[in-house]
Amino acid sequence: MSTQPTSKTRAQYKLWIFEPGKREPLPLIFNLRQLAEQRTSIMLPGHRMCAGCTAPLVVKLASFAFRGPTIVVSPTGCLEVSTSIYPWTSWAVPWIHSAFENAAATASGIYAAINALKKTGRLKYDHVDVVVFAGDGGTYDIGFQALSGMAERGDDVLYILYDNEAYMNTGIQRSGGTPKFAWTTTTPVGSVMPGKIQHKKPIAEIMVAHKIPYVATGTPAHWLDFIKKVRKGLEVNGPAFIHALASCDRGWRVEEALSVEVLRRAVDTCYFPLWEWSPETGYLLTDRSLAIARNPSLKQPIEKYLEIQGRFRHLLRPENRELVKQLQEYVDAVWEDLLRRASNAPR
Amino acid sequence: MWTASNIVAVAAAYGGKYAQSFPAFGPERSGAPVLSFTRISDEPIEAHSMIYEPDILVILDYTLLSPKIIEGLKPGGVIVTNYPGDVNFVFESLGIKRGDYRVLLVPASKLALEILKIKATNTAMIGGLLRLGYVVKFEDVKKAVMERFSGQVAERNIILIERAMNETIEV
Amino acid sequence: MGLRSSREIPLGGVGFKLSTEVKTGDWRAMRPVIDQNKCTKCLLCWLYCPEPAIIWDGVKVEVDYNYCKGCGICAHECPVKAISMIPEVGGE
Amino acid sequence: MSIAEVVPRYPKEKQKMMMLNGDEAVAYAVKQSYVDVVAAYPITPQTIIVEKFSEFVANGEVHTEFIHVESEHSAMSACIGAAAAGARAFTSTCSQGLALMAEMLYIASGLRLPVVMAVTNRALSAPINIHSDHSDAYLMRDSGWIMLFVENVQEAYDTTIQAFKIAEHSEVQLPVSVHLDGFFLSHTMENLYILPDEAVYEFLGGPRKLVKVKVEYFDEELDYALNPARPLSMGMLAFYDYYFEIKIQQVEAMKRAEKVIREVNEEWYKLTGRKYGDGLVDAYAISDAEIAIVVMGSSAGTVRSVAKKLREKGVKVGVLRIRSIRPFPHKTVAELLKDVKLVAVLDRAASPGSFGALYLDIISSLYNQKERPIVVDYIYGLGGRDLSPQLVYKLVEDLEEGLKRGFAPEEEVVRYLGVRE
Repeated sequence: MSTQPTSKTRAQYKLWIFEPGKREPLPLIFNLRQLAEQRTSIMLPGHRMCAGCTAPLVVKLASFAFRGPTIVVSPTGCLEVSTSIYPWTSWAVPWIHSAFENAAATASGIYAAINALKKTGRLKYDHVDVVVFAGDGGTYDIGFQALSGMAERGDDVLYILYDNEAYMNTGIQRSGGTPKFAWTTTTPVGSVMPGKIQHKKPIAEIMVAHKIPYVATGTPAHWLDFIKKVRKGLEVNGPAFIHALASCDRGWRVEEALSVEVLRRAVDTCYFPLWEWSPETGYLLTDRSLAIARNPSLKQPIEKYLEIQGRFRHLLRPENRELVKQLQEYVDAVWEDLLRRASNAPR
Repeated sequence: MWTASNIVAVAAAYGGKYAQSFPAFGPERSGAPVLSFTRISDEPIEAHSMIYEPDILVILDYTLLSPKIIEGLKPGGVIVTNYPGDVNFVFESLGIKRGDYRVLLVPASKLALEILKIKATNTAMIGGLLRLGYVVKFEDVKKAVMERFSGQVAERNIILIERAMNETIEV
Repeated sequence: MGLRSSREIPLGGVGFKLSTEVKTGDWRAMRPVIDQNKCTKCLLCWLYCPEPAIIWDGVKVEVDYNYCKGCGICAHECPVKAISMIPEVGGE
Repeated sequence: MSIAEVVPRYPKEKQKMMMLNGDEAVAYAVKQSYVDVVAAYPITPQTIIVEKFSEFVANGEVHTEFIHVESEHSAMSACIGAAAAGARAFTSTCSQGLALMAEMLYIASGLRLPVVMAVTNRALSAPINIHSDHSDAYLMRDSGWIMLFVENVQEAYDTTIQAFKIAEHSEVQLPVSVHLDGFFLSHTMENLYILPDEAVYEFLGGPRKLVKVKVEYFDEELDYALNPARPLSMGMLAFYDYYFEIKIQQVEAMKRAEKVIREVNEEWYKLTGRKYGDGLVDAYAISDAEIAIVVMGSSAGTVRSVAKKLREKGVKVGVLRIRSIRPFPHKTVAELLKDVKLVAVLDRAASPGSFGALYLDIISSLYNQKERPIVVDYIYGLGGRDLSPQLVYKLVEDLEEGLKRGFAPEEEVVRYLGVRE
């Protein structure tokens, strides 16, 4: 077994095995045929994520950016439970889950252990990456303290948030990442409440405020952009944070087949702009969002994003036109603000 | 306060004894009256309670002198106290007569101000204890002070302890 | 397959099998079928399959029905509409 | 001590006498134990441990990575991550901090990670209090940790080193907590003997060694660790088909720990000339005692020093100090106490609505004996209330009187010692 299947066989489900020793980082591959022939996902099939869930896509695409030996941490959540139902694991790399609110702290411990073991000659790799895949509950809410602590300490961990914008694992309860007016089971649409009444926490901006070496947003729909960002996040010396929007068919009430499409629309409407930030470059728009900045006519109205999601269905009723307007104004204001800050946006 | 207690304990250990030093298990605030305890023994010390019936009572701050403060002191016990220069003040404040206890008076505040230029009477009071002769030895205290402090601070404290030892009077 | 006793399982509850043993294909209600004549082998279906259950063998693209849950992302993302979703029941 | 005394490999002359408080002694032990990762958050009265250890780190005296976590929950999480990656990990906390990390305590033991933790026993809020009792320790009683209570500063040092050996033993693989009473030990300076660094290194067999596990997808056995060469998944989701089996493995390991604690105690004796009873309990004058006082932690010495004086006066009183509350040595305790007339259990924590936790374990040890003593429970020392020798004298007087007049079955068995009722 090795990381790079050489034969063009069906044996595409492989463990990632790195024997100790020095090695060059795995090259980035952007040609899909080469990618399909040379890389496998760190997440094996047979996992019990819902059909059409995009969290596995976040993991799979991220793993195409991995440099080599990597240890993965997951807090409690959909991804964790669905990939580790005893005795079957879906992880082709060393993986640990310990609790809900502590993925960042657990990763810090692993990072420290790697340093201590390397220092004393007991770990014979020139480098081992530590990557967290965490949901929105484990990041925005219960896990935020540990994440902030890890960022402040500067531990060299890549923290990837797959944001499906609610507590999907427990049955679609609202989280700090749930957007305004979204229906969830704890923000039902009633006669006086139009779904959630608060906006989502600007988590990536909060991570920028920590002044860590790298922060970015991404979606699996924008795969090339996402893979590049994951590699950058791994390459910086210190903590990196990537906010990946990851649709949930059940929670968003989206047709399974449109799981990737809805993410595309999130970016096309500027609901979820693609950008990256580092202390050296400041904000930079990327991929489709950069194209929209250069050619504003590409920007789609927010309805394009809302209309394929059952969680926003109530907004499309005539009496709620005002709410859609409010949402559009909010999206526009955030987008304009980003344009002002992004150094590569046209002036 | 705890510093004095620790230095005495360390010195006792250098002298081949078993010793124990600990603060009163109460909230401590800088400057507020506090208690600390030292046990010295030829045998290993098992007890881990506070000391209720001491053989020796060391009082660093003479404004604390009162009959209450000597409650529990063993009959025939020793009081080593800082004092403002007035011998009668000590007896009156404690509500005792000459001869009730052995009383040693240390001009700690005066000497500390003179030598350390601050009002810290901790180490000066150790000089008073040394005067007793049987608790710890000056050489061992010197070693303990050198370990606790360094450079000039250590030197000055040693000078202070020696002066305090010499200028302590028994009344 | 019998369940193991406490003496027969490894320490600390580590997973001792791979999920590739778990055939999630039986979840499927709709089956993606690739029209090999239309397929341009762009591999976007391979890229976007969340299982992953699309196989590229160097010659052609195939679906691994052992794992495919039938979400239909591949069909939607296929730029030449070479994948159609056929109901499982009576679809064979 | 037995007549045929073993000549230790490191007699006192080869050890270094130091004057340290309990916290410093623990920090010193950790320094010598080749610990890879320390993750800790400050809390009184544990602070001296982390401060002292930080000095070792700052001066380059250790290779240890010190993670300045933002909470106790993260402290234990980081220790779990570090131990899972194959490192030797240590933390320290107490009271509210221990309560905050409670969730992770169960996970450390459930994942079978040999983390070591010093707990400077402190009362739980409310009201907030910084002083010692055992309510925090009892909070983790069923968390699957091996819990060792120490009596003095020397034992705090000795036990911290032993803890790594016990935790990492191939038949154990469980976390160990070393409990030293806050202030009574954490802040009390005493003489102790410190081994040379190389002796500790040798005793522990150098750095942590990993145990092996067997999974179906590899032919060979693998290191139980997060290893890029042989991927393992830790922290799985187990339902009712396997959760029970996995937990029973843990329970069995705890049973085996009894033997290992005894062995390590003996091995320590051969190395240093010091041992603590059989490692699990430390009995004084129990064999012919009419009255036995069962006690844990720093109060044990106070009680024993009083018992010794009473023995001189002919009072048949003995003391049984419980060193290991988990695993609890039920058989040994039954054997020692079955012929005593009256047992008084001193519990430094209350379980409102029931008996003290130590009392319950003593009672369950004795219940199946044909002849068994009367056992009474005393709650004492909450929130750092001192157990003075006078209080112990008074206790024994009361017990003697009770024995003379006989205890009525309906008599209250939970009593308080040293409280204004």
